[in-house]
Amino acid sequence: MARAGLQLGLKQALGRVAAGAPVPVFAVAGQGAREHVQDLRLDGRLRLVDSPGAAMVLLIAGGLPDGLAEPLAHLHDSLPHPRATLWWPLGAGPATWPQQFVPTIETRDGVSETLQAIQRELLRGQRPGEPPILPDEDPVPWKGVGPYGQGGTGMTGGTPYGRPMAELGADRDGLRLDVLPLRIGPFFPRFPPGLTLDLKLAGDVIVDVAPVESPFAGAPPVGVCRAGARIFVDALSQPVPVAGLELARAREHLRWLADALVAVELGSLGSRVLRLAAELRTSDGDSIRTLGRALRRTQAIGWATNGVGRIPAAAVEGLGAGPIARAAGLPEDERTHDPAYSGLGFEPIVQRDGDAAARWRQRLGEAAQSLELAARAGDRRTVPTGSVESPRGRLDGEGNATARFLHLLPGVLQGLEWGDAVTTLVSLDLDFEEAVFAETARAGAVAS
Amino acid sequence: MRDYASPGVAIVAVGAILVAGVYVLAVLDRLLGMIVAGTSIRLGALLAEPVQSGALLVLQERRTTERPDAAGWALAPALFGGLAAVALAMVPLDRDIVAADPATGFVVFSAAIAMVMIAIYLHGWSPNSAFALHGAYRYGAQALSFQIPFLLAMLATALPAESLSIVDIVDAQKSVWNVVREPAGLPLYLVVGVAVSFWGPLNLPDAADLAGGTVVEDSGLDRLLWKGARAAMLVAVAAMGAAVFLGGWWGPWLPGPAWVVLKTVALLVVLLASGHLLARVRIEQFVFVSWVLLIPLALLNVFVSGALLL
Amino acid sequence: MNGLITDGVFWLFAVGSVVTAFRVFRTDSMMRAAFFLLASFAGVGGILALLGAEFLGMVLILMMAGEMLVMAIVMVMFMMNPAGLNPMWMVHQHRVAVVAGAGSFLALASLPFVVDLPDRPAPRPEEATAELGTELLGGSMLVFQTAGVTLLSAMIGAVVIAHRNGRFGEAEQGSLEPALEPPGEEKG
Amino acid sequence: MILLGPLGVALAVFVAAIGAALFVRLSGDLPRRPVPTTPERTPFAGGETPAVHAWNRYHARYYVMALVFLAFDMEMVFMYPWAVVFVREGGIAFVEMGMFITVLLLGVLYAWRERAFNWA
Repeated sequence: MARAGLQLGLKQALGRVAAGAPVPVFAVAGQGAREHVQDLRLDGRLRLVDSPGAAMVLLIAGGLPDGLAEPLAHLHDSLPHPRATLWWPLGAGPATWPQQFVPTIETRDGVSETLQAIQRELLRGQRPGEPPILPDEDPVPWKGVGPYGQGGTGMTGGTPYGRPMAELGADRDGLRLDVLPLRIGPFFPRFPPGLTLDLKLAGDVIVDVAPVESPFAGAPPVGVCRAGARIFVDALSQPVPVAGLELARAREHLRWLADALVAVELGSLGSRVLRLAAELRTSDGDSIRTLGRALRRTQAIGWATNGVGRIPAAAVEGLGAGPIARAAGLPEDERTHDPAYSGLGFEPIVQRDGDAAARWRQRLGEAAQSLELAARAGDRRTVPTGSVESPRGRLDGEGNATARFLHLLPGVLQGLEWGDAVTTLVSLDLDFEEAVFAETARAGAVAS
Repeated sequence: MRDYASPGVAIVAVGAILVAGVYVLAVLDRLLGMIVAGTSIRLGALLAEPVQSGALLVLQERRTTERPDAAGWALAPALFGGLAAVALAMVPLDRDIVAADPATGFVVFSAAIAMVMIAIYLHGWSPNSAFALHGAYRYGAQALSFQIPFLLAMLATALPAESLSIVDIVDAQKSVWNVVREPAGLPLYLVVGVAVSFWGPLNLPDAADLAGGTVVEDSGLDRLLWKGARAAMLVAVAAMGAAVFLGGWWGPWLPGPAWVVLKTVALLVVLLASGHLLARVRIEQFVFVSWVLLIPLALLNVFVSGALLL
Repeated sequence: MNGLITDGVFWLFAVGSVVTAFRVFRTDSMMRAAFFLLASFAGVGGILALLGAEFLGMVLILMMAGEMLVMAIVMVMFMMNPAGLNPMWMVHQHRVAVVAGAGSFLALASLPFVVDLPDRPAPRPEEATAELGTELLGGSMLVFQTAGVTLLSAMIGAVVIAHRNGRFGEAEQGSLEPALEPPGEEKG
Repeated sequence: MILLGPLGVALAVFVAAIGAALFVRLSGDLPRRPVPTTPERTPFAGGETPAVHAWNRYHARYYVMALVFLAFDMEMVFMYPWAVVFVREGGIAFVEMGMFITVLLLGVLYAWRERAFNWA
């Protein structure tokens, strides 16, 4: 009895101390939420974590298309007790909310304050932790099967403890060892939201990969278009100011950089970049050049990316793959066809190597160039031609660079070590959201 | 017989230093991160944060996976922490203030570092999770590569002392510190020290591209113990670096223990700063560079320092 | 009291070594088998240290950590069911193994009774290491250089046997596959 | 403990640290909680569930390097006693070790040329 009392007292004391800790949040970015979620990195009151095991609150931001309810439920159940879920709609309608999650908490005022309040209540026992959503069922019935009831028979047969074992497969090394089938996504923190890959791994090397059709692509939008991509989608159907467009492009490139820096363990430098992106002005060209030097010194453009994920120019020719193509030396850019750019002295920047480092350099160079263009553009406006050069490449009613590039992904990733594969994927800056809204914009234009 | 404290005193002292070291490390790391990120620093929050986050992890429940190796999972962080404690126990604060100074203290420290790879492999293997498993194998490659440069870089410091006892090694640095005697010793030791506790550029087993690697399935106390043990190891590596390269307790004006603490913190800052200023290395590259560059360099270092002694 | 503690620690190491060594063959998981063996070696290292051979004891632990990790990696690589998810029997040729094991144990255990052991106190640990060094280095270069050449041949042998993609291309190219009936078929 | 000397103290510290860590971990499990459900125990893969056990015949791409390590690691056994008597023995120790190391470096050189340090 006394021991129980002591335990309770200790728990309460710890709870009071822990309530002030930065809230560990596993954030899921739906449509219209990418920047908002990213900006949470700058908030000292919370901490974005990479796996549900490290989190206390599951933050679901923006609109989520159908088909993601089950992965979300799995994520939710993977959070340790005590846990809570917070929905941050960001303009998405209540219809998109997966019904298993009721009752849920919606943000009231600031999302950080709400998260802190949830944590405080959870730790002080004022709010019960959420029970699991999914039923307690084994994927395969296995209990009681086999000599020890573990579900398997023989050396490698059956489904011991509910899963089969990996099977042998061929490999470039000539050894026949196991090939591990693994499906990763759609909320793997280093992948763009919605990307799921079907992988086959021999050791840490990818022997086969196939992208799974993303629930984000092809479906009608369920939220609002995120702020950074908005202007490029608008430019499809209406004239927009060149200065605003170019500033948005530079900002998108810097936001990409902030995420890419997290992937190479330079999160604190990433926060600096994020702040620069949020407050970017046309006069910030020098800051970007300084940043470029810093990236070379930190070897982010260096040993982390040199020679990784080389994509030859021939593979992406005519694809409108934007920075990916220009990093490989192709001067493809929709802006060269836009009369609004004719007097600005615009000339696409290109690199030669086509590797991840070249793509990093390319985006930095383009960010600086965009600021110069924005400074010179005055009040020029673009001429809508049905296609726009977005930060990821050609954007038109049919889709964006990501949609067109996706079928090349297996060829790019095969044979890479896992770390190199992630570096490559990050350097591609894939985005499924842009295309969804571009299609809607086209549909809207056709309807009107 | 060589110097040592009574077991009870040693356990309490090492435990206290370990906890204090981990706390200082957490604060320093966060401070450096804030400086690099350019955030405004609030001292109160900075000092409280490690304690608050630690308490939070204590209150979170542990997770488990579908079919883990439960015993291995429990043992790995404990083993890692135990090895860090042993490594730290070898570091003398002054000529006669040391938890334990075996005649082969040097080998004991090296053995502790070698056993770390078992702890990390075990930790990555146990949850039966793909990312953790990849982390474990990466550390295998990393550990087998840094092991020899590490031993060699440290070995050169034993030459002038003619002994494998850490106290003797520090004692032999009265006139000249080993950092001067062995030009390549300290840089090599620091590179490898970062690799041992997989910090920053050499955080390959618990990397961001593996969503946390070996620690991906851990929550609550598991995570706290793992992170704590890892930080403790870095403290031990820094403290040992201060002892064998920077002359340990030798220094003017201040008492010996103060010098040891100062030098340890200085090395810690260097080790931690690398985490915020250098991008992660690719594993294949690290293996290659270790064997083709670091090992010959370490051997050369042994020879140059040997030749200087003759 | 001191003697009692020393005895206790000795028995801890001794019994621990035997038990973990036994567990090596009674576990299903390759990783556990490798690390049980490591624990067994660590116990032996502890006993060596108790006997005054501090250096040898510690070096044993240092070496075995690396060695057992490599063993675990290779065993997991090539054994079916490496994690022991399905139960399995680690011992082959059971009866021969029992006889061989019991025989070698008896042979080794009889050594203390048949050998005339020296009756002088062991040197202090630091002197032991120095003596070992003098033994290795002094007098003849043969010890050291033989060891060097042996290790070199081990390294080259390991690379030759295990490596496939050398600087002259794949190992199978132009080589003969061992066939059931000669002559073999050329591969590659 | 006195007889065990400094190594005994190191052992005591080791055992105490492991014991403390295990104790903390165990006490965190009190009071007993309900057994987690199967979905709660899913290994992390970004929201998807794994199809097979992660434990597999893992192709460690550095196995040749691991074998070279085994040989090179043995060299350290000889280096330690050498370091202790180096100053005492003087030039002869220097020359002996020089030859020893050169021979071993030949092995590394060979392994490098055979690309044994690259991913298989």
